[in-house]
Amino acid sequence: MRYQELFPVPIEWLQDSDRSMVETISLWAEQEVKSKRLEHKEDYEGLLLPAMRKLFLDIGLQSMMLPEELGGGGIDSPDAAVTTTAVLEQVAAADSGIGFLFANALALQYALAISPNKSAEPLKEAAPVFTGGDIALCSLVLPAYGSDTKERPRYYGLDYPATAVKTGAGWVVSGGPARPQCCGATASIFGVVCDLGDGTPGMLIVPAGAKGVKKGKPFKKTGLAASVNADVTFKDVKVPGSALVLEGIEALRAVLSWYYMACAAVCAGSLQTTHEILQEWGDTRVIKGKGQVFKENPLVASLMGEIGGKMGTSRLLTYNLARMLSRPDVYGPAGAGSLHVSAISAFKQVGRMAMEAMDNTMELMASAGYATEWNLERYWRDVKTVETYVVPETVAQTCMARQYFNLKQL
Amino acid sequence: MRYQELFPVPIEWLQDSDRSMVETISLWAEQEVKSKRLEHKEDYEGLLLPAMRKLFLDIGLQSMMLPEELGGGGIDSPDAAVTTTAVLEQVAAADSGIGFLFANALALQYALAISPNKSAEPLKEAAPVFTGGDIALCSLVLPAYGSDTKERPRYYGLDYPATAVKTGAGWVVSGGPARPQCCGATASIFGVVCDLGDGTPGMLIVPAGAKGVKKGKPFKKTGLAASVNADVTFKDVKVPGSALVLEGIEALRAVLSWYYMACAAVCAGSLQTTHEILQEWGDTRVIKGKGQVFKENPLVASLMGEIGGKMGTSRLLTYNLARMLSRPDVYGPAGAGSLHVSAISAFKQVGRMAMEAMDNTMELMASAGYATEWNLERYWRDVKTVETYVVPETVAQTCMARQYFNLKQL
Amino acid sequence: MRTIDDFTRPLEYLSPLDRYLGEIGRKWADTEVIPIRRDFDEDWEHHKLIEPCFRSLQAEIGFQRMLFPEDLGGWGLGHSGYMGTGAARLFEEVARADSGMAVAFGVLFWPLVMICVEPHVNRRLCEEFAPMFMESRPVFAANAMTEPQGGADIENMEIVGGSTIQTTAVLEGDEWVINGHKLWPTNSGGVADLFGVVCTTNPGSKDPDDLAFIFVPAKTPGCTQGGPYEKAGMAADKNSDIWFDNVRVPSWFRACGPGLDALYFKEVVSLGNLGSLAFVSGAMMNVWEILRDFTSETTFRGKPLKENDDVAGVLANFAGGVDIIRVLTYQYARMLDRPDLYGDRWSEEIVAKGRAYKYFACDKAVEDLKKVMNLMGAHGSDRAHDVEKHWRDIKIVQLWMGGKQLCQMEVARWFYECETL
Amino acid sequence: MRTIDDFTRPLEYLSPLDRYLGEIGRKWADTEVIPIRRDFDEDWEHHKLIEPCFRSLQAEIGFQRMLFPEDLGGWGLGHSGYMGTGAARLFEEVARADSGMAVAFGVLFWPLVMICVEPHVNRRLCEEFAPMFMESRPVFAANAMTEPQGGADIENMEIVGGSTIQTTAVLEGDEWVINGHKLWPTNSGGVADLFGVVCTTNPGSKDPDDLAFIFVPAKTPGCTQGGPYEKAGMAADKNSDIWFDNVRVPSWFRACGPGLDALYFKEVVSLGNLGSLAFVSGAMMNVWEILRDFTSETTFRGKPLKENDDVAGVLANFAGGVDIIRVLTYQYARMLDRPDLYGDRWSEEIVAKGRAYKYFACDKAVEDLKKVMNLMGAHGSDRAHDVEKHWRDIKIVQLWMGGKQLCQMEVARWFYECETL
Repeated sequence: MRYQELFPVPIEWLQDSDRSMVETISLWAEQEVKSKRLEHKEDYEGLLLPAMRKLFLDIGLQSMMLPEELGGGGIDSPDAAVTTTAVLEQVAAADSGIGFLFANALALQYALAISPNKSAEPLKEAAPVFTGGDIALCSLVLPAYGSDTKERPRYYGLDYPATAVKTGAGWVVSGGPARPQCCGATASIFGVVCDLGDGTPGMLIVPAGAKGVKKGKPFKKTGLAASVNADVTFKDVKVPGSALVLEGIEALRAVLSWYYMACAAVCAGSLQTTHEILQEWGDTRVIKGKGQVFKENPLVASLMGEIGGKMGTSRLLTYNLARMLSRPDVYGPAGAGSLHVSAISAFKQVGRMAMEAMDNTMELMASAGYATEWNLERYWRDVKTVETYVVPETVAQTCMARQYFNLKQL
Repeated sequence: MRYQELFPVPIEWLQDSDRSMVETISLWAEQEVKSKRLEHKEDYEGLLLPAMRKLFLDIGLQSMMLPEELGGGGIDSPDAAVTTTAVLEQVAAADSGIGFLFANALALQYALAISPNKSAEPLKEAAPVFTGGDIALCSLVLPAYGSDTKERPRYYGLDYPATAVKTGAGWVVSGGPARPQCCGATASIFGVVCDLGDGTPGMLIVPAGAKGVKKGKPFKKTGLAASVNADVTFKDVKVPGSALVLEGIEALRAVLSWYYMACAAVCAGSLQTTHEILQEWGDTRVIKGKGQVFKENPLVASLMGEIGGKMGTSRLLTYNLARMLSRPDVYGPAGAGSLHVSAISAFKQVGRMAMEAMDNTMELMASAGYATEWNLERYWRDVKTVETYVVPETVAQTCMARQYFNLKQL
Repeated sequence: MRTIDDFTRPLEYLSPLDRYLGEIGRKWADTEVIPIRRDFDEDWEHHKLIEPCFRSLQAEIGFQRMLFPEDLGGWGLGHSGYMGTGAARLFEEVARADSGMAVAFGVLFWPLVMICVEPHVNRRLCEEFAPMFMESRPVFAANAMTEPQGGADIENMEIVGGSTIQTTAVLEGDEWVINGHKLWPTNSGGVADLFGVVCTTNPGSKDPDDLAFIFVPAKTPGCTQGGPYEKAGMAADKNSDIWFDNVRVPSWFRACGPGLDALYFKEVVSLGNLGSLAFVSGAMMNVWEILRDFTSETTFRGKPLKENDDVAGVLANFAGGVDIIRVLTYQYARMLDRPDLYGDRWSEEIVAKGRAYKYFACDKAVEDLKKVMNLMGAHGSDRAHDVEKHWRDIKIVQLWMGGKQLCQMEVARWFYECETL
Repeated sequence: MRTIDDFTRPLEYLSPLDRYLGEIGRKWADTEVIPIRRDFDEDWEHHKLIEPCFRSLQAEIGFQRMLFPEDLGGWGLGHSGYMGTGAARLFEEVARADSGMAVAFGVLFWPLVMICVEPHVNRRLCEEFAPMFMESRPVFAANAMTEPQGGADIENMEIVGGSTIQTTAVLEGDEWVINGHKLWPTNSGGVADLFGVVCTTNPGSKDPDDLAFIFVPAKTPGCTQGGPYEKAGMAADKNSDIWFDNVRVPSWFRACGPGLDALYFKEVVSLGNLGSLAFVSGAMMNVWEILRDFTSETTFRGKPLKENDDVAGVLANFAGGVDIIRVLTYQYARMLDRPDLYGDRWSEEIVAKGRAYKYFACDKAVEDLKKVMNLMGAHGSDRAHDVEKHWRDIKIVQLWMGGKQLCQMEVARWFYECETL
């Protein structure tokens, strides 16, 4: 039985085109990543970059959500939510790090091409970067903890990574060193959330090559080998007026809702491979010197049951969120309080369940759980990194409480 | 904002008739239960029985799922899954115990009127009990832990509460003392899961008044005041051939899938009232002698965020299960392995999350959490009782592992 | 067969009284309480069944005297150097039978700690109140702390000092005149003969000198109590409202005096946390006994429950948890018995660590109880097995004394030197 | 400012060496390891950075000698009566810097326990191997237990005895001839100079007499090791395959003899659990130090992180957890130091309780580390803060020695007297 049938979601939401895309991506996963792992481990040049080229350029994910008339894949309606969720699940099953990079691209392209607040000019400006035939990594730069206690506008208590000041027709972006969500050292463009001066949040597209953009030295992190990350400083970076892709809290929340959905899909996808690894372990391992097949031991089985339950629930939560985001006509705008908080909640729950399921799987596999040879521990490190990067738990909880219990001050 | 909007589910699955029913039931909840609580607490005669009369007879839930031609409400297609879930959520919001009794009726009526394995005769035989104008409580009697180690056919390691032997046109049911799911002392009919002799499970309808049915003395339990429960013994109870409402493992699993859905809805509904209680507490309480409104304290808020997340997830899981059960054409039969295990998983997760959310709410309310005056602790006791009654955790985990990891022996 | 005595205790810490206290407590529990405790829930209002159990424990055996000096008829536990470990053992045995009784019994010593324990023995008040506790009936005392507004803020001394206390004490001549309204004290609802009342001598002040701990005999004119509240469990522990309407007591009924009342009141918190730990330990050991028997007699997959690996996994987690909680309980008891090594019982460090152990033990116990209830199926919520009883009771222990959040703040303040929490 | 020394230890248990061991270990960690540990992950294969740290700890300071008798150049810890608490303190300090080093360091004593510790000192083998450990370079030993099939079953003595052991020892004249294949031992991969090999003298037998613990110097002909495995963490701990191909050693290289090898091998399990507890305690205390500083310097809502109540809640849970794990660590150490009070170190009770404490501590630590990583946001998974390092390392401690399920079965067997698990 296939993973998708073992852990059913409302398939009525999937179109045939989605299904065939899933097939394409899982073929890519097998041929370009999984089969080459023993040889290349997590090598960036040897394994991940070539795989990304195939995926982003040859298969075309990089421009999937841009309109056809601009050379994109034309999946530029809210329906893209379900499609990209199904796609991301398969990408992450191959490599959660690549999935995370795609999640960032997706969030940015949503702002450019799908958001109700989109406008033609920024889209036209940015499209060539994605359709130009070169790999174009991108990253969001989001509000984060700060380092001083000065009074200033903050986003749910977090400092804006930069400020943007309108000067004539353009903007001047200053701030940092800030930590991008991913590939600060390799990204072509950044979607930087800025304080537009009066505390209004906006997102501006800042090309990595723009004058005044300084990339720090790549730093080490626990996972996400596909993301070569470095802190970035913006020193009076001049960008055109069209760099402002969104303005205002609701528009920003809409982008984040999609981003959380994409990151939930990354976690859910990692569980698909976790299941594959544990199934093989459980089938072949023998314990207690009684020739008892591992999975048939009741204690092992009880944990496998819990693990499976979390796999199924993670898929359900992710696809439900995708469905709600794909039908603003039914469920309202992605930036509205209730949907935005549903997105935060889904991501936090899926991230947590994914970690629990992987932690338990590692416990069942004992030393094979942490030996790189078995390939489980890389997903475990990656998903933990995603969980920590996307939103600090404190902020997620505050946003949820604010909505669910009508807070006024926090 | 209403609870349903705070914690959205795929509303595309709800019909207008469902929505109006929800309104009717919540009106009943307010008038017949919540408004009378301070006076009657959990009194059976004074509060619960009258409320059940209104609900089951006047409003007509008792026969809701029977065909119109037999005097029922005619909601006798699989669509009933979503309808009854929405209804049960509101019933349980008023009293989780009454919700649990209805869940038992629902499971039995599914077997009689909706299951693909239903047959006309048992339905015709049983219908009058529900449509006769008297309150007719019913209870499933399910396999449970045993008290000896004899070799005999078991259901996932559990002993059958009784055996049924075919004698001429009828059956002779023997077994017990067995613990019914609910109201062993007050039920009119039992749906007894029996070993049909060769280890094949079947469910037989045994009228409480039948010769040989002995009810024990009502026993004390932690919650579910609406369920006056007692152990039941079946001493050579003769029932007609039509008493056999289902036969075979898949048919039994189908009934249990619906039962798990209903019990998940009971847990989800209890959370609705939990939210109401916590919201009021959070709005009115002041702490730290600083005039800080309770809910605006960051630590309180962080816990409120977690609580809300679990409320939303519980609703989502319950409605997704209901949807899948309502469309066998799309998701397959309710008794098939994957759907049955999805049902077990959903119930276990919802039950667990409901307990976590209530436990955390009690922690926030400190002594008001366990004082009966605040009405929270009764739901906490009820839901815990439901969680323990419906399926032992060991069995749930084994069933899930069996499906998710392809076990052969357990 | 294994018994609860197989659970670990730091043997080097035990008081010379340990065996004696343990055996008496165990016998009392097994013969007088456990056989009838199942009906305590319905006895919450009138204590027809519960009162006789208190009578034998406190008056006949005489445990209610133990804190007072020997020459006043007490057992001198207050200066024995073994108050902590001795109390822990006794509380475990009582809570094994019924946590509600353990709470009511433990709390009777709470106000007495202020005057019976070295280095702050108030000899005159000991002489004044000792006779009351030598009577041949169960005698209770209670701490009147919590108030309608602010609730546990009274226990939240670190942050609000006494500034939120609304109950006032005014010195008129050689008498305190007390006015105020208290909620929730254990042993209120008509049970206690003596209250220790937390008052302010200067409303709104944070100055420790203005917090007064004053003794008020329950029969003093102007002191009235409401009826007990109905709760999810702990029927033996009566909680209610107390009103003080121009209540007059002699000026020397103040426990330790300006500054010292506030200081030593923190010791009351430490002992409350030790008590909570012992209640959890005792109740959990009883659940373990029940589980041991239940999982041996009940079968699953044609084997005794406990012989199934998945069941054994849950059982192992439970037993391990009990052992760990018990070790912590005695470690903390020892820390209170040896201030020379660990610091004063009222020091911020000891208070904070007691909070940390208490809320850990309660959270762990509640989680583990939930899991064994799920394991037991319908029997888990069946009152016939008493597991659900301990679950309801321990839940209450988890929530009392200000609840978890207050504990977390005190722990964070001490370990991280937070300044504005 | 608070330091890790503010975390509770049962002060009455501490060895006379405690302060000395602590100060030396702390200084070594702060000056030689912590400044460079961030690059250990990439050093997993060649130990260019790691080896010098071992050199100073084991050879220059000389800790690798501590178990041997004084007259052979050792420090006599094996008969000091303080092996447990002494080791706990030292392991804490080493693990505070790097758990991988602590594991490799701790495991070097594992086989030596069989011959250096009262009451089963094997004087002849002490004399044979002591000189090796007096050298001025870091010298390691390793226990070769786990095998390709069955894995941790070797540690699962209760149930399979030695019946699953495939590594055979045949006595030919006055020599053992050993053949077999072992996996995973810490300090394999070319590190160890001496192996303690778990063999069977009678394949398939469950008879304890047939389990042999035989010493094999790594340079013995026929003993070959593979290259180290790459792991999620613990770069300082090398694991690999070892093959024994007609390896010959003198007959008296067997540790204690028939029956006794199997018996005292359980003591190795107890000490492994004590080590694991101390590794967790030390690593968690270091994370607490990092958190203390991080949450003081980083701001949220315009305040230092730690001054936000929600953050403080997480910080409190973390600090409380560390304190509790540390108390357990020393309680268990004391239980090993005082067999007169608590029973033999190899008794089923001591083994089972060690398993229970170990898996509790590991589970709790991993959960708490996950929460603080989520609290820290991107910094939580950033290697610059070393929190994620300890998370990866402690996860490995959680999984080693047979993993959690094996622990649960041993705990259940003892506490519930299960017979068929």
